[in-house]
Amino acid sequence: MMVAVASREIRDGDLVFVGMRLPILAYAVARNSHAPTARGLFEVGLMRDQPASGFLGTMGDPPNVAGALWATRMSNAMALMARGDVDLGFIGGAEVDRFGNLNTSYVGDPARPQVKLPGSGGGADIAILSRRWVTLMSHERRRLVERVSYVTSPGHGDGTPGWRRGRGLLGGGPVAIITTLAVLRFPEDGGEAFLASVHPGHSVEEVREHTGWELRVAEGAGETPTPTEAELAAIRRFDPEGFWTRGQSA
Amino acid sequence: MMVAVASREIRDGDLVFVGMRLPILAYAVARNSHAPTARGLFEVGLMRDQPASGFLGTMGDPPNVAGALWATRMSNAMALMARGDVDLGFIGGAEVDRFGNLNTSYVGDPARPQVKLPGSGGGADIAILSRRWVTLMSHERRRLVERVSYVTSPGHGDGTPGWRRGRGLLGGGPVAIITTLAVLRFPEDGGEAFLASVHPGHSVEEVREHTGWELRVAEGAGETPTPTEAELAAIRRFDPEGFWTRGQSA
Amino acid sequence: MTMAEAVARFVPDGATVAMGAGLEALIPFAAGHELIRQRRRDLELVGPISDALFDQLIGAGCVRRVTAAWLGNVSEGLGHCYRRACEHGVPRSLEVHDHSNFSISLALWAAAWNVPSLPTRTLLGSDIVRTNLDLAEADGLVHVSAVRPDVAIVHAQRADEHGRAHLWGPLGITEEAGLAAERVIVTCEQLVDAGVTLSDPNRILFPETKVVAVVHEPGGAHPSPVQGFFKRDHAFYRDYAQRSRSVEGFEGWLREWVLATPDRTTYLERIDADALRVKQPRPSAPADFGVE
Amino acid sequence: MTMAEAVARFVPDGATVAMGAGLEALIPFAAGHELIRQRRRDLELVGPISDALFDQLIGAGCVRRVTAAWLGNVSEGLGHCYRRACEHGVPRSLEVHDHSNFSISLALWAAAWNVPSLPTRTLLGSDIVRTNLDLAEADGLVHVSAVRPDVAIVHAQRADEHGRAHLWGPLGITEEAGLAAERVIVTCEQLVDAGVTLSDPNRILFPETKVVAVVHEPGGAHPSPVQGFFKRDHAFYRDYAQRSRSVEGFEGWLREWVLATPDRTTYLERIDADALRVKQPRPSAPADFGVE
Repeated sequence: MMVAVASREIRDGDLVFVGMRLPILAYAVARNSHAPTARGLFEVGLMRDQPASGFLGTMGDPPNVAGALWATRMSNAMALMARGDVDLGFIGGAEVDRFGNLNTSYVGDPARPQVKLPGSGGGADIAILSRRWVTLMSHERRRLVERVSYVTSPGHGDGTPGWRRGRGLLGGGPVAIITTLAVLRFPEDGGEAFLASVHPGHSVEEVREHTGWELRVAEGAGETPTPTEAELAAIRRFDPEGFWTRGQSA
Repeated sequence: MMVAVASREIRDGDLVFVGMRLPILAYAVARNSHAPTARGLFEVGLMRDQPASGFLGTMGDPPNVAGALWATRMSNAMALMARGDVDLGFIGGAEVDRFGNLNTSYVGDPARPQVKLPGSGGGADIAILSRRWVTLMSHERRRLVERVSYVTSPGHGDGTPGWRRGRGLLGGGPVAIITTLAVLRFPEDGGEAFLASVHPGHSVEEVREHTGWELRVAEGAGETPTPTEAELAAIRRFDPEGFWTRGQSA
Repeated sequence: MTMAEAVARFVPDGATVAMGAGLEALIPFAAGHELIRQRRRDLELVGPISDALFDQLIGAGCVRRVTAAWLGNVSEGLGHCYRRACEHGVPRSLEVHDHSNFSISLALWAAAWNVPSLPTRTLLGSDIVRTNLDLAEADGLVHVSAVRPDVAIVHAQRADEHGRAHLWGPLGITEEAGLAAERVIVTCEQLVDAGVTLSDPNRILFPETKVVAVVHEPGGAHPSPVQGFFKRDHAFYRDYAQRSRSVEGFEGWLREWVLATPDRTTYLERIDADALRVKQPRPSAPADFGVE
Repeated sequence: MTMAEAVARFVPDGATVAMGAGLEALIPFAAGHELIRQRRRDLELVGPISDALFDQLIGAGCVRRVTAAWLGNVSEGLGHCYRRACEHGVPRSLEVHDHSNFSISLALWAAAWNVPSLPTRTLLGSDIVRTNLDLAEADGLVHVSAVRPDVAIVHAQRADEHGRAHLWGPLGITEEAGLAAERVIVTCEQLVDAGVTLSDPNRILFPETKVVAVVHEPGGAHPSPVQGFFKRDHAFYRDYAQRSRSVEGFEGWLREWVLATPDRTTYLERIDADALRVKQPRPSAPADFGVE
């Protein structure tokens, strides 16, 4: 479900900064359905049009290199993003707050953390430099929190309109949080996430219960469209053994 | 003569930032005589051990690329020099002054120049960043001047000891001016050029007459050793038609 | 796309154009000559050194400003049109933004990374910092302002129609020029299938998203050398140096080789291209991009 | 040179070591395991992300500080040894200098170009700037201090005995890591004649003047992938992730795969290397470096 929904964020012609895990699948799905001229950029230093034909455990796996449009340094991929050439980025996160800020670094005091998370990777770069971005997250109260204690990848900051422009952040920030239960979206000029649609089989109440803040619901929030047959077929093709979609409904 | 003398500035094992024209020959001579493990670095983005086997009109000519140890970006060659990895550089110049400053930019007011010279190229970079450098020059009063009006490539600045360190220049600056008549050298810690040796067939008086300042003569300044047979043979091998040494005695 | 069309569509009057970023090799002379034929005006030229091409564009009156480290004729010396423009405003006056080779590279990296400037230790103590206002000394470093070309014109050994170009040999500042520019025009010796370019994605120098035109123009770099294809035509540079000493001589040269030469095909018929062509192949060892 | 000798001679206790600069591919696991066997201490590890290797070195007690953008197990998630070190000081406490992928690249370019720092627009608004004192915000930019490795360890597809290494596939921050480092150790799948490497000088990633040791170590990047040679061993990463959840599990893993495994040859006998080996060649089209 998350993969299919994420793939719909990709517009045809987009240059997409593809992260690891589900976004790789989302890119593959989009490229094989509604976005046949999108291109994917990988921070390891690759650009592709067609998704890799073999399974990828990481973006650096050989199938992702064969047939690539460009194999280069990471700083060159970042250079494109720093100039505003990347239309959409995907970022995974451990915690996200109501303003779309992500924490993938520390739970608790950074000097003496309760939990040390892996860190930014390219997350902060995507969050700051891509034109718009989306995060994918398991919908749990401990993950969707009122305020993150550490901002690894800034979203809309303190939620005041224009916060990103004021701080000099190049890109427009997060447009959606796609979770295992729902799709949350942000107002055009930043601010607080609101519930845009609920995945089939789940309810608004269930979503609010698993969200760590008083979640606003958009007028007209309905059900997230189910994955189409084409989307499901693409998911099965690029993740035949369910390595990435294991334990999740597509 | 200039080529042979210049080649002697290259020590075995040196990484030499080779300019165009005579220095390419000097490098070839040194590599084939007393400096068999020297390496040459070319700002176009090349490193070599053996000199190119064919004639070079420029450092970017195909024979300089074939067999190169590294073909890369200019900024990478400059990076080595910026870290102090380049032992010796060669710079050509239109004008040099008593403190070794070079002008290859403007004669007269830069806003309304009497003569517009080609510019720095990599000259300023070599002058500032290489550990030591040498310039080659036709010995004329209008070229060896009291003070250059425009410092393209800084030597020892205003001649006060430690001028380069004080201004933050990384490398040690010019060690010699090799001319068509003589070899001028500089004191260890900078300052003013002095006459170190006069080429065979020329006199101290002749040299002083063609120098634009009151040239000091080192105690024990004698005759520059004539090119050896090996040096001459190497020059003939790498410049068979006298393209670079035309009108000069070797 | 033809050269005429690429230049007409993507290089307007007043554009900032990076050319000759590979220093002495792979200079896009054919593209430069088309700029002259189309009477492009008020260009800003950006490059490290320029071996005669910038001199020709200046002499033809196409140029308002030069941002470069060196401008002349590498094997012959001075650039006579450049001198006349700077010293006498002939055919028009010229603004010069002097750089060193390292600093012009950094100016392009600054643009590629979208920062206002990059710091460096080079140019400390040089008057270039004093006369080029794009350079500033502070905190013991020189800060090099970004230079953002509207277009980079690059001659490549081969490219496919989608804009994936393979270049080899020394690269000079070609990569940063392409990444810094808004768009890239590729001219090439060989137009090849995508199977050739994609067989070696490491040799693709910039992303196809930058490339707006691919022009198949064999010999388009003459008289500059192209590794594996053409030797440098030293005599041609010498002839240009001699004839361009006077305005009249330059104009005669320009008429002969540019204005009265409609395209590169005609041009190549007038030189002894065969004598310059590289005939003995020296292929690189393949890299294996195997997966399974 | 053998791996044991290269590590003994060129990676002293307390050294700052760049490894895994290619991100998920070409990770020099064999070199890392030799560091553990030689009980190297107080290392500072530098890299973009590290797919399990840094976690292993931390668990083995070799590491004082990590300067990186991400540390874990790319296909499996968290790095358990990293967590234990940061959260409980087990086996020892760890200093962490957090970066993003872009900023660690810039930190190495700053060192390569020998400037104190480079500016960037990334990390604005991120708490990483607040907690890593190597980063500072000023004038609307983040200034990334230079990171200067004492040694970079790089696994290459092939190299010659003079230190000329050919790498292909995505390069991550390998080039800047090599140029920023005082010295480079190359480990490689194939030791080839100079004729192979010099046939393609564009594919030589850093100058031989930087390279102090070349170690012929086939399979030296397992379980990470090597384009043209080895697929990624996903199951091996999964097994490591599961066993390293507890200190005891990690120590058992370490004993089995590192401490009781004297060298890479023995190690390779214990895995099904043949199943991982790439068998279908996919050679790049040659580039012609011809001259005449």
